[in-house]
Amino acid sequence: MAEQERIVVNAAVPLDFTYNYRVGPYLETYIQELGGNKIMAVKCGGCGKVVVPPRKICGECNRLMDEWVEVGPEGTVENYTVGHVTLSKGLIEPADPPVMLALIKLDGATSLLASEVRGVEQADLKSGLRVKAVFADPAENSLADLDHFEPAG
Amino acid sequence: MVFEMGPETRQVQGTWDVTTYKYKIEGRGMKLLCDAMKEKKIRGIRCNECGTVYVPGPTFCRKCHIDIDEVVEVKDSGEVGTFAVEMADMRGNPVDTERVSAQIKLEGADTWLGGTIEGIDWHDVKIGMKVKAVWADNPEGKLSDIDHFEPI
Amino acid sequence: MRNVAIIGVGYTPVFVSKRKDVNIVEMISEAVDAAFRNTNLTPDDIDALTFGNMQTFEGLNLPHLWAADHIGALDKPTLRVSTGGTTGMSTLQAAYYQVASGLYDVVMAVTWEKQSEGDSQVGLAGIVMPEAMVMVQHGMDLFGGRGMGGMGGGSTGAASYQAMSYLHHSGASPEHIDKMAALERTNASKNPYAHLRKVTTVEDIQATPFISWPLRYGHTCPTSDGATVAIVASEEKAAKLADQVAWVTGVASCTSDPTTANLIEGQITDPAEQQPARIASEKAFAMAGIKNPRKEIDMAELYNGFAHQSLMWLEKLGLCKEGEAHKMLDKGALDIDGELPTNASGGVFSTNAIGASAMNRPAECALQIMRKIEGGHQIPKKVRNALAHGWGGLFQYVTVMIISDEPRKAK
Amino acid sequence: MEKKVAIVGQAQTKHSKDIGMPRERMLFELVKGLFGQFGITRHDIATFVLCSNDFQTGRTISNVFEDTPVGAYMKDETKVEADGLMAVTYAATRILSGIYDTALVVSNSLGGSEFRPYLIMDYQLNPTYDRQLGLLNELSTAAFQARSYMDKYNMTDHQLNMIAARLLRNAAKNPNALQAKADATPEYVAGSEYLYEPLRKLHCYPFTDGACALLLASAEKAKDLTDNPVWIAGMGDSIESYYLGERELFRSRSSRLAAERAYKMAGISDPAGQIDVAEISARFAHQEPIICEALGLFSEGSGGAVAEQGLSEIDGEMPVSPSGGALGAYPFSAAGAICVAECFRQLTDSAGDAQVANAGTAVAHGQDGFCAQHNAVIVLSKEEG
Repeated sequence: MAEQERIVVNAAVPLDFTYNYRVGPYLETYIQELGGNKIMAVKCGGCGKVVVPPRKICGECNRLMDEWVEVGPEGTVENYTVGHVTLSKGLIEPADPPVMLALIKLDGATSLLASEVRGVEQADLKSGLRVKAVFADPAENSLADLDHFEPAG
Repeated sequence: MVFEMGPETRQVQGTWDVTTYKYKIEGRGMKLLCDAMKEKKIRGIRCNECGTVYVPGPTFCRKCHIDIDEVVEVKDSGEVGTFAVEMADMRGNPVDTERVSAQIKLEGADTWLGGTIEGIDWHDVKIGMKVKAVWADNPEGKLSDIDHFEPI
Repeated sequence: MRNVAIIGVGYTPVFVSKRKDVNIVEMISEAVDAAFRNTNLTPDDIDALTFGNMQTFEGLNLPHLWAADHIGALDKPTLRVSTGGTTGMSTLQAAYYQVASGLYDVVMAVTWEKQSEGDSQVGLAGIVMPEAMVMVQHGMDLFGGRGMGGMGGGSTGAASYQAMSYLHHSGASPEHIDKMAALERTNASKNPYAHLRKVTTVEDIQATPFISWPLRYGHTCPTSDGATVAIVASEEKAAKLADQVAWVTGVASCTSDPTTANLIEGQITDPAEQQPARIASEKAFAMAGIKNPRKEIDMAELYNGFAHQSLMWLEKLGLCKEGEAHKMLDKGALDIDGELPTNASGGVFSTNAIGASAMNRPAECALQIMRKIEGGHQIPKKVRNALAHGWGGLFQYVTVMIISDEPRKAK
Repeated sequence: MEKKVAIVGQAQTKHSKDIGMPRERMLFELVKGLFGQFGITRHDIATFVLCSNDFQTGRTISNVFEDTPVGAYMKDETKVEADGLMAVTYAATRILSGIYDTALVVSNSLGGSEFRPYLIMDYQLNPTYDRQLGLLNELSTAAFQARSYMDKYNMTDHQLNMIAARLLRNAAKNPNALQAKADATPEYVAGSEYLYEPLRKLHCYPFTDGACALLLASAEKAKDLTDNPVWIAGMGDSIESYYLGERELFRSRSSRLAAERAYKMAGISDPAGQIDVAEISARFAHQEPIICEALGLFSEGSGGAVAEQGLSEIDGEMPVSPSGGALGAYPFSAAGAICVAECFRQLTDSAGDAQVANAGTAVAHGQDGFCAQHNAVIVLSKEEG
């Protein structure tokens, strides 16, 4: 058979779909408490883990997490990265200045919280660094109320 | 025991950025058809194994799973395969005039082609009824060159 | 092959249009929890999971990953299946094959949709968006119906084409669609897990406006938030874990070509022809050892996004002769206490959390056989064999399961 | 397992940035090519298991238009929406159930030209929290994972570059690979730009268009179709927590559990000794040691030493990803299936320049999620066992 004539039409669809997600009672409480500069976590009655942000179920114990515990506002950097790029709708764009991200173990929590760290030299961003939460002022009643972390003390 | 839903919680937004996709769509059948429509003709592709005639024509036969490329012309008339009468718009509001949308099985084709049927009260439209294409005066090689179908 | 039983089912406490109180994974966990409660099992009893929904309805890619902690999936094998409207049953069938193969003994199938978080109309349009755009480039009038039709069937889409073709070929009248709709809505009023639960008369249905003749607003399904979980087990495990079970005796699926009003490439098949239903049901009957389905099938749970479809499926699935379904409806044979109770649950037509919709069909069959139906829609007669059906893709895809009171007899 | 399943044949596209044709046409040609190897038609296939993804295809119900190109018209068909290796596993269970004697697995993804891989990864984030904050993404999470392993086990940047360089050299021997360099050195890798430290561009998978088809058969049927079947000896997968802040990122718990399941089934007690070659879906260079260690191919924390000593080279003690693995090409939904296909090529002595000598047992790996949250493993063998 002869080679098929190949016609490829490039198509684009001119609209994006939007979704509205209910955050559920755990995150709702978390966000409300952030407004009062409090970081609330939940504790598992089985294994005793304390996780932030809070959620309904401990997957290891398969049980409801229903004990609320305040954690932070200070904590320790356990893992970090310097982002020389950011992703915008999936495309790589240069980040200037670079963005410093860390996984932080808040005092009283067992899980690590991802956040941005500011006010520190890149070379000083290391595991073990003590940091404290900086809250938005005034509070916006959103997740962004926990704005970033900076070196403690 | 009656279940009661808890208090309402807030909403946050997300998107599916459909505009970021670069789709590649097969274009051979559509080009063949539109080129023909410029001459007020309808062409598709025939599978020379099973004889199925597809309009618009794909590059392979669904039944036989082989490449196909035999161009055939089909008639611009045929019978109503099925139809529907649109009475409300996408949001459920009643339309001013009922429109008959139909799937037409053109003579010589094994597939159905969509279009509207005009020139007949919608109550009288029947499956199996013979209809023919009414062409635009100056066809431009577009699907809209068939303005509508009307009963024969 | 090994015999496989459905040993339990869990629904979210309600199926409603909007669960404003919980997020997605919290909602799914309610059904998982219910399945464990209903079976007295714990996550430790589960060897593996299957998981299904339609991603674009919530805008979530591979949502089993986010859900893992909330559904008891940690440290377990988890298989994600998605086939459109049939997703729920495809997910249960995946669980079935995992047990039948001997790979696992107890598998939990998790299916759900939280349609209030997205726009279902847009989600469905998402099936053919690029093709539609190409058609528009070539001169199609998307909403005006000219230039090859566009959204020719109106907002009920090709369903109206299908209904019209079905009516023509079966000899049923539009009033039969109204009657079937009223029957199923009234059935749903007895089902605590149904979404639209209102005793409904033919007159109530007929008072609703036409969207696209022959379909009225009252012939269309709702969009729901909800989740359904079923647990399947090998024969040996089932005997240990449950006192009442229902057996999966037939499993099949079949696809054809997408029915899209000739977008890009012409479709061969009439949307009311539904040859895959015949192929899949014949295969499932053979597997279940059912020689005369019209006699041996005691009830049916059919996937009916639109009210005409229950009648159509009864014929296409071989549960009655072509053109007979509306006569059975007139005789009362399809009532809950009739000869062939059809959608005693109220069907997809009354409850449609899409990813779970095709799961609710076999789940309802199993509960009927186990006589564990909550609410008032328990079928009075003994159910020996039930047919569960799913429908999806772009009008092209059918799944069938036969659920029985006894395991499949070895050949 | 009482019954056995064989992989009878495989076909792959030449993976590329832009396959240059519609998905349907690509699948048709791929499957026709595979059928051609055996002189069979679509009617010889008992069940079709497709593997694609709605966000990768940019449409609801991605398999709607894939059914007919693969030959499934009026046939039994289903779709796995996960890594392609999971589709192989599912197809194998369908055959093991005794209901089908042949299965065609067809997986595809056009991440090179049609969709944005990092964007669809964003759609995997918890939309109520992580997606709102925009901190976690495919690259930043991978960077945390790399940092976790490198800090824990003192692996140097140079050693990480050695892993990437080896994979790029291997890829140059794979005619289907997209990202390849025959003379790649650690310095060459170090010359690529930083994304999120410690990850550089050349530590990452390339955006790839590609597809893979695999023909599976029961033992009886396999012998009709080929003299060289490759047997599925074991299968397993496992999922771990979504929450990165609660996982030990320097090891892969779910890979370990997946492998334990597969090895138990395959009767493998000493993976490093019994397995001759591995094809690993490591989306980033640092994931290779993490996954290999979880699979018991190397001791925990040995990633740096393995790289220095060249143990994972094609002619090394434990060859890993002779195809170049995910660094050579990574068409998402097809990736794990390609690992199976590459193992098939090794075990049928058809891997060309990348052939590992005397390969009798192989392990293929696939993954999904951030920092490989879900891992799946298949053990393949030349021997029916």
